[in-house]
Amino acid sequence: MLTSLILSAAVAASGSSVPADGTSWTIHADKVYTSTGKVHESALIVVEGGKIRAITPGVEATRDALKAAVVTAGMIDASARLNSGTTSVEQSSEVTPLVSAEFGVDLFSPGWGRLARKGVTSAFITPLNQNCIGGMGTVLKTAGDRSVKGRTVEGAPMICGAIGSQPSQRNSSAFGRPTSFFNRRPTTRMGVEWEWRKSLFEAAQAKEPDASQKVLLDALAGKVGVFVQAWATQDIRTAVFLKEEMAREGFGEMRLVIDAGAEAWREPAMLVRSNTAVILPPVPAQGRTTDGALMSVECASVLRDNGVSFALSGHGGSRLDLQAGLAMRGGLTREEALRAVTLTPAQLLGVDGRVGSVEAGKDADLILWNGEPFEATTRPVGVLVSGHLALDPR
Amino acid sequence: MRSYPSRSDRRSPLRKLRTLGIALTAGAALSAASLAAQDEPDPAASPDLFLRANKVIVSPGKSLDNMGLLVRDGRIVAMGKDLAAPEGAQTIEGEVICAAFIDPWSVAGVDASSARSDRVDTASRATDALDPYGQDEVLDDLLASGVLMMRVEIGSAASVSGVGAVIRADGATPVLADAAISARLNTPGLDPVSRVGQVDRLASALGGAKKYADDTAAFESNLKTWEEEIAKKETELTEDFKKAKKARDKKVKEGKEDGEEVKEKKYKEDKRPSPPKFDAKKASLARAVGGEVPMVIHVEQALELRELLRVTRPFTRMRMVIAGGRCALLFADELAERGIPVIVTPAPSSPGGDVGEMDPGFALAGELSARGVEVLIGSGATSASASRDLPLLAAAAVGHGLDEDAAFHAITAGPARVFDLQSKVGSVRRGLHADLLVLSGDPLSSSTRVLASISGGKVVHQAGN
Amino acid sequence: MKSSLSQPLLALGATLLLASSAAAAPQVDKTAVKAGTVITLTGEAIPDGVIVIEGGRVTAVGAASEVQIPWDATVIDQPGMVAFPGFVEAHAARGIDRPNETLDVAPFLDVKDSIDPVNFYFEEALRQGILTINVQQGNDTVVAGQGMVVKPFGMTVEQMMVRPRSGVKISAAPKRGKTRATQAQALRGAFDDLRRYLEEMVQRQKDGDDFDRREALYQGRELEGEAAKGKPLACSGWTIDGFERVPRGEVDEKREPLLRIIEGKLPVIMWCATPMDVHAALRVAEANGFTATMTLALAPACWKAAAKIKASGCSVILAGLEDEELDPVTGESIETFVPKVFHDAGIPFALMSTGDANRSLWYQAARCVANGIPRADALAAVTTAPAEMLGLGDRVGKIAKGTDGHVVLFSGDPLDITSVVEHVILDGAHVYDRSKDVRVKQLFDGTRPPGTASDTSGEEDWPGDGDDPEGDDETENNG
Amino acid sequence: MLISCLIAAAPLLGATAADDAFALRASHVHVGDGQVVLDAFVVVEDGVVKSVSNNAPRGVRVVEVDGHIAPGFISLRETLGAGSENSERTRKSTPTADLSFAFDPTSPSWKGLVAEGVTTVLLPAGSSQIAGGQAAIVSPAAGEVLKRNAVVTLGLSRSALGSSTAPTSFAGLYAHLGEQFDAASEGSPLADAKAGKVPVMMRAVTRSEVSRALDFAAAHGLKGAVLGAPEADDLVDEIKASGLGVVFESKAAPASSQDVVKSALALSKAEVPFAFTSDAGSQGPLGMRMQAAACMRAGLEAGAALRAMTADAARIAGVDATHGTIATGRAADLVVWSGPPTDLTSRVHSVYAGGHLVHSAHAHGAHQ
Repeated sequence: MLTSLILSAAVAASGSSVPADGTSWTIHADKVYTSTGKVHESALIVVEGGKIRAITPGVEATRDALKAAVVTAGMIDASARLNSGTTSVEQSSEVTPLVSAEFGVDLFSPGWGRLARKGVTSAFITPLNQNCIGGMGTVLKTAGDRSVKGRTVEGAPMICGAIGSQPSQRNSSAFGRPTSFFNRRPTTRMGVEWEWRKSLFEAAQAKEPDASQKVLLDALAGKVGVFVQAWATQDIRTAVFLKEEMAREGFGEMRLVIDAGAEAWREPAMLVRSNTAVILPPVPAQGRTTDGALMSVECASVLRDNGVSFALSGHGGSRLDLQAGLAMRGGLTREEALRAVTLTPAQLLGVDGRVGSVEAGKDADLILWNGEPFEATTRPVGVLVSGHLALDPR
Repeated sequence: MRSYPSRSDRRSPLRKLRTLGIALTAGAALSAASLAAQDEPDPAASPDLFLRANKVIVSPGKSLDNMGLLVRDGRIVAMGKDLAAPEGAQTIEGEVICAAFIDPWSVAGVDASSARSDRVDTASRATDALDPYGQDEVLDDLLASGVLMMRVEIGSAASVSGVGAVIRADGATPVLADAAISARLNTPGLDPVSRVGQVDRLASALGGAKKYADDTAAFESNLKTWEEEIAKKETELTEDFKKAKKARDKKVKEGKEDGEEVKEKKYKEDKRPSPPKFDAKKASLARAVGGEVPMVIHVEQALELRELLRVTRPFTRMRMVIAGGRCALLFADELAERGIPVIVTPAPSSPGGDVGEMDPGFALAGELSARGVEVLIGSGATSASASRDLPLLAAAAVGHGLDEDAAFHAITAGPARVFDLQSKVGSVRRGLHADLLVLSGDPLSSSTRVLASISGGKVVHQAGN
Repeated sequence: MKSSLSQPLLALGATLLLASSAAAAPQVDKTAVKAGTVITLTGEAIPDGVIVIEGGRVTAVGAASEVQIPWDATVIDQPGMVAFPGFVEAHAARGIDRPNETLDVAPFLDVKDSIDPVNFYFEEALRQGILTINVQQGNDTVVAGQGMVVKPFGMTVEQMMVRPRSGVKISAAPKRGKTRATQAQALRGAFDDLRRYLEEMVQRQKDGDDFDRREALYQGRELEGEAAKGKPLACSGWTIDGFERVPRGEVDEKREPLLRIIEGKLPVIMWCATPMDVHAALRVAEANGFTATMTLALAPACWKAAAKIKASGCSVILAGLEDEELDPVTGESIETFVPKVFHDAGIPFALMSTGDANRSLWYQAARCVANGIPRADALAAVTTAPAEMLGLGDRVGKIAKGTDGHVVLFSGDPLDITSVVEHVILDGAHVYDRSKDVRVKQLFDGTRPPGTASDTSGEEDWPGDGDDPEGDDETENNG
Repeated sequence: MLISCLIAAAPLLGATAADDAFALRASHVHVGDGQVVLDAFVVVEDGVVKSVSNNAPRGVRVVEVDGHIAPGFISLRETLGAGSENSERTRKSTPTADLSFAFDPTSPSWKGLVAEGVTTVLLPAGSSQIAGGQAAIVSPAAGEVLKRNAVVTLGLSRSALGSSTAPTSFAGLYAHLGEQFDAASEGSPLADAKAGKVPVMMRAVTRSEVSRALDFAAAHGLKGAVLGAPEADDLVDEIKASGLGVVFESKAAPASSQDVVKSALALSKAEVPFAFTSDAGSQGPLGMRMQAAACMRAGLEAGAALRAMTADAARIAGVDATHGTIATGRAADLVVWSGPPTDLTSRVHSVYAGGHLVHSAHAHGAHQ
C-alpha cells in the first residue's frame, strides 16, 4: 500500500519531463547497492533537484528512466591529490595551518572530468605534501557548479600534513648556498617529526595562541581531524607515537587519519590501539612504492581482518574502481570494497550526512554500472554528481 | 570529406574527430594516400560546385565583374557572366572571389620536432614530417583564414635543411613534394668572421654539389662511349671467331702431339667506367644548383647577404630566393637585376618604422617592391599557427606603403610562380585547380570575412556553420 | 621485514620443483586434465571436461563422458577449476638483457643471443598464464634485430624456443636523437642502400660474364654456357633484372635479413607512436613490398589512423587500451577506448600486457568486455589473434586435437577480478603450482627466488603504457 | 622613411609652436564611441577639441585632410621606455610605488608607437609583483605624464608567485593581499581602490586565476579590469556579473590567437568592455591593431574594434572624461588615416597630440 503510494509519486515525478536544471531524473536498476548493507532488486530511484527523493524496490522501469544493471553511490576519493601542484602549498614556512587547499584548486583542470567519468563524485583535496603541516583540506564534488564554493561539501575540518621524506625534500643548510627560506629544518625524517612536535607543543603551551596555533589546539582537542601522509612503517609509527605522546601530555586526543599508509598492514595492532584510520594508496605495479614501502592487493583484507577502519584512494592518476577491484582480488567482498570507496571515506571526512550511500535525502551522487561493480569486465556507464549527468548513460 | 565548420563554441576538431570517428580519419588517410599521386586534385572531390560573386580577381590587378565559376573534379571548368548553376550543384555566392592565399614560408602541418630540428641534411624531406593529426586545430584555423597552401620547411635549427614541400592546409597533403631546398645564414650570436664562414661553408657545399653533378654527367657520357666501343669490339670478335677457333684448334692439336698445355692468348679491354660514389646529400643539393628547384636562403643581416650575393654569382642556373632579408634594401638593385625574389616577413615584433636601426619593419615590402624587387610575404615559419596571420601581414604591408596589388600578388600568384605552381594555382583561370576563396569584401580589408574556402575543389570551410 | 631462515629454503624447494619437472618434461608421456569447465576457444565451453595430452600434444578434448582417459596417463583432476588454453603475448621487448642496440640498422642481430631464461619476466609470465611470448627488441631503433617466439619455461634458450627468427622489429617513430623526418629518411636509406648494393652486385656479375664471353671469342674457345646461379628477386615493391645471375650465398650476411624482408620471407613488426608514423610505416612498406608480412605495433594515439590501417590489411598489436587527448581549446580530456575502434573497424588486433602484476593479459581482455567488445573477440585478442599473427594459429591459443599441450587452470573464470592461475601444464608437463609458488607465499616481502635475474628492460620502452590511464602505476599527479 | 622620421622626431623635442586654434576637415570623423560623422570639421583650441560639426567654423584656419580622423589609440599596457624599471624585485608588494617615475620620455622607441597612431599609454607595474604600484597614464608623443596614480595594478597570476620567496602558493598570495587591503589606511591607493575611486587592473591568465580574481574583486568591491584572461569567453557570464572589463595582452604571432579572438567576440556580444595592449617592446607597435584586425576578420564589427582601442580603453583606465573620443572638451589627440582607422591597409597620415602635430608620414599630405 505505502510502497504503491510512493511508487505513484515516483512515477508521477518520472512522468514529468526533466526540468531545465537537468538535476532531476528517474533511474531504474536491476540491483542497487546502498553501501549501508541493504541491496534493492529492480529498484526505481527518483532524483529531484540534485537530491535522492525516493527509492522504490521491486518495480518495472518507466519509459523515460535511465536504465542500469547496477547502481551504487558515487565513489569518494579520500586522497585524490588533485591540486595545482606547488602553488597549492605555502612553502615559505614548514607549518602553515591557516592555508586552505581550496586556493590550490583548479576547477578547470581536466583531472575533474577524468575523475567524474570514472565514478568518483567527491574528492578530498589537500595542499601538496611539501610541508610538515600544509593546511586545511576540503571535500569537493568533481562536477556540477563552476565555483569552488558551489562544489564544496562541508565536512569535519581536517588539517593535512606529511611525515616522511617529502617535507624535507627541498630544504638544506644555508652553508655555501644563496640564502632562501629553504635553508632550514627539516632536512631529515627526524627534522620533520621535530617540526610537528615543536609546533604542537608550542600551540599547547602558548599563553595567548595566535590564529594558526588555535587551529592546532583544535586538532589536539580532536575538533579538527589530523590527516597525515605516511607511506612507510617508520613514518606510520611516528604519526601514532606523536598522537599518543600528545595524549600522555594531556593535550588531548587527536583524530588521526593516516594517508597513503601503504605499510599499515605491518602493524595493524598499533592502529587499532590508537584507533587510527588508514587511507590506502593505489596498489603499486611491482611490490614497492613511494618511500620504499611494500604493498600488495592483500593489504586491505589484512586491515579488515584486524578491524582497522580503512578507505581506498586513487591519488588522481589511478582509477578508484580498479583499486576496489584489486582489494577484492586481495580478499575483500564486493560489499566491503564498495564501503571502502563510499561510506567509510565519507565518515572519515565527516560528509556522510550528504554523500556516501544511496538513501533518500542524500545527494544524488550515483554510478550506473553495466554489470557488477569493480569487476574488470564492467565499468561506470553513467555518473551523476549532485544530479548533474557527468557521464551520460544514453 | 574532411571539412570542419568554423567553431561557434569551445569545441575542437579533436572532439569532432571523436564523434565522427573513423569517417574523419578516412579523409585524412585518403589525403595522405595522394602522396603518391602528387599534385593532382583529389578525384574523389565533391560533386559540381558553382560560385558567383560581383567581383572575381583573376590575377593581381585584373578583375572581372559579376562572374560565375563552375568547379568540377577539383578544377575550374567554366567561367562566365551568364553562366548558370547546373542541376544539383552546390552554390556559394559572395562579394569577391579570388585565389586562395599561399604562405611561401611556413611550418604549419609539419611535425613540431622535425620543424625545429638541427639534425637534418639536404636529403631530408618535409613530406616525411607532415602531420595531419597533430595539428588538426591549427590547420582548421588556416582554412578559416583563407590560407589554403603553405611552402613548408623542416629543420629550422639546421644550416641546410633539405627539401621543402608545398602542401594544402586541408589534411596537410602535398601539392608539390620538392618545392625548394632551404638554407639559413642567420645563426644568432656569431662573430663576423664565423658569420662570413657560414656563407663560405654554404658556398663550398654548393660547389661540392655542382662538382658531383658534373662528375655524374661525365660518367654518363664516358659510359656511353665505352659501351659503344665494347659493342663494336664484340661484333669484331664475333666476326673473327671462326678464324680464332681454327687457330686455337690447330694449337690444341699440336699441343696434344708434343703433350703440352695450350697457352691462351691474353685478352685485354678497357674497364667499364665507374660512377662517382653515390651521395644522397649532394645529389639533392645538385638539383637546386642546377635550377631544377629553387634555393631559399634565410638571411637577415647585411654582412651575410653581401657575402651570399658575391659567392653565388658563379651558380648562374641556381634560382635563389631570399627569406627574411631585413637588410635587403641595401642590395635592392642587385636583387632586382638578378631577379631574386624576397620573402618578407613583416613580423609585428619588428620595431616599426624606426630608421635608427637597419630594420625598416613593415615598410620593407613596399620599398623593395618600389625598387623593382619581387616581394613575397610569408609568416616566417616561427610557429605552425603563425601562417594564420598571412592576410593580416599583407594588409599591414599595404598600410606601410606596399601597393595593394603587389601585396595580393605577394600571397597568391607570387608564391605560385616562384615555386613553379603558376600552371595550377595562384590565379583564377579555366583549367586551374580550384583553390579559391569566396569573400565578403576585398581580400586584404580587415572588415572582410572569408565566406568559404575551396581547396582542390572541396569546400573545406564555410562561415557561419 | 620478516626474513626467516625457512624462506630461502622454500624458494629453493620451488625452483627444485620447477627444475625437476623441467627435466621430467620429456618423460611425462601422457597427461589428462579434468576440469569443472574447459574453455577451448574453438567453440562452446565444455562443462566437466577432459583434455588428454600425449607426447606434448593434445590428442583429445571433450566432455568427461565422451573422452577416454588412457589408463597410464597422469591425471590432474580439478573439478573446481577452469581450464584455459593460455595467453599469447604477441610482442614483448622483455626477458632480454638490453632492449636495443645503438646501431641504427642491425637486422642481423637476434634476440636469441640476449634472452635470459632465468629472467624474472618469464617466471612472472608463467604465473600469469602467458605460455607463448614473441620476444622482440625495443622501439628505440630504426631497423632492429630478429625476434623469437618462446615459452616461459626452460633452463636454456633452446628449451624455451618455439620459433626462431619470428620477425624483425622496425620503428617508424623516431629513435632517440632523431626526428620524424630523419627517421623516415634513415628507414628509406636502409632499403635504398640494399637496392644499390644488389644492383652493383648484379652489375659486377654482368661485367664479369660479358668479359668472359668476349675473352672466349677472342681466344676462340667455346664458352661452356654458365647456368644462372641464383633465383630472381621476388619483391613486389621493386626488382632488379638479372638478379638470378648472382648466387644468394654471396649476399653480405649483414644485409641478407633485409633481402628476406623485401621478399616477404621475414615478417616485420613495425612500431608506431603516433598516427603520422602509421603513414610513414605504410609508405616504406609499400615501397619495399612487405605490407603483407607487416604487423603494426601501435601506441594508443594511432587509433586515428584506423581507416588507413584497415585499407592496408595489416593486423595490429595494441600497446595500451585508452588514448587520452587534451582538447587544445577547452583543455578538457577526451578519452578513446582504442581496441573498440579497431574492433568496430574490423581490424584484427592483439593486446599487450603491461608491467603490472595484477593487470596482465586477462585484465586487458576484461577491459575490452567492460567497454562493449563481445567476450569472444576480447578473448581472441589475447589468444588466437596473436597466435595467428605469429603463424602459430594451429598450435597455440586454443585447445583442440593437435595443438601444443598447454593448459592453464584458473581458480575461476579467467576474466573474473578474483581469479588466479592455480596450475600450468606446458607441453603436457605440470610446470606451475600456485600452492608451491614462493613469491605468492612471500608476497609481503619482495624477495625473489634465488637465481632469478630482475627484468631489466623498462616499461618506458612502451610509451603506450605511459599514455594509458588504464596502465598506470603509482602516479603522484601533484608534482 | 628617413624624412618622415626626422619630421616625427621634431615634435618630440617640443619644438613646434601649437596652433592655439585650428580646424581639421575630413570626409569621415570617427568619434570613437562607434558613431561616424561625415564631412565634418573638428575644431581644436588650446589642445582641446572645441566642437565637431558639419558646418565650417568661422575665424579659424581650416586644414583639409584627405581621409579619416579618429581619436588617438590608447594602449592599456606598454613597457616600452620603462624597460625593467616597472617592477620592484625586493618586495612582493609596493602598492604606493608611482609608475610615472618609470617613464622614460626620451626613449627612441616611442616614435614607432606614435607613428602607428597610439597617443596614450598606460604604464602598469610588472606582473611579478602582487601589488606592484599605481600605473601612470602618459602621452608618448608629448613625453608627458597625463595622470599619475591612475590605476592600481595587482598581479594575481602564477608569475606573481615565487619558487623560493614567499608566497609560493595562491593561498599565500591571497592571504598577503587580503592583509594589504585590510591594513590600507584612508587615502592610500588600496583604500581608494576599495572605495572604487581608483580602478584596478588585475593580471590573471588561466581560467582559475581569473575566477579567483573575480571573487577577490567582488569581496573587496573593486572596479576596473582583468589583464590577460585569453579564455575570457569561457567565463563571460561571471565577468559580466562582476562589472569588470578585460584587457587582452597582445600576443606574439599569431596575432589571431584564437583564444583572444573568440573571447573578444564573446565579450562584445555580452557588452563587456574590453581593450588591447600594444607591448611594442616585445610585439612591435602594430601588435594592438593586428589583434583588433584579427578579431574583425573573425566577425567583430569595425565600430567595436575601434571602441576597444579608444573609448572603452579610456573607460577601463578611468580617463574617459578626457580621452578616448573626439568630443567637446576632450584632449585633441587626433590621428588622420588614409582610410578606416581599424583597417590594417590604412596608413597614418598625421598624428596630433594635445593639439600638436607630432607625426606626419609625408612632408606633404595632411598640410596644404
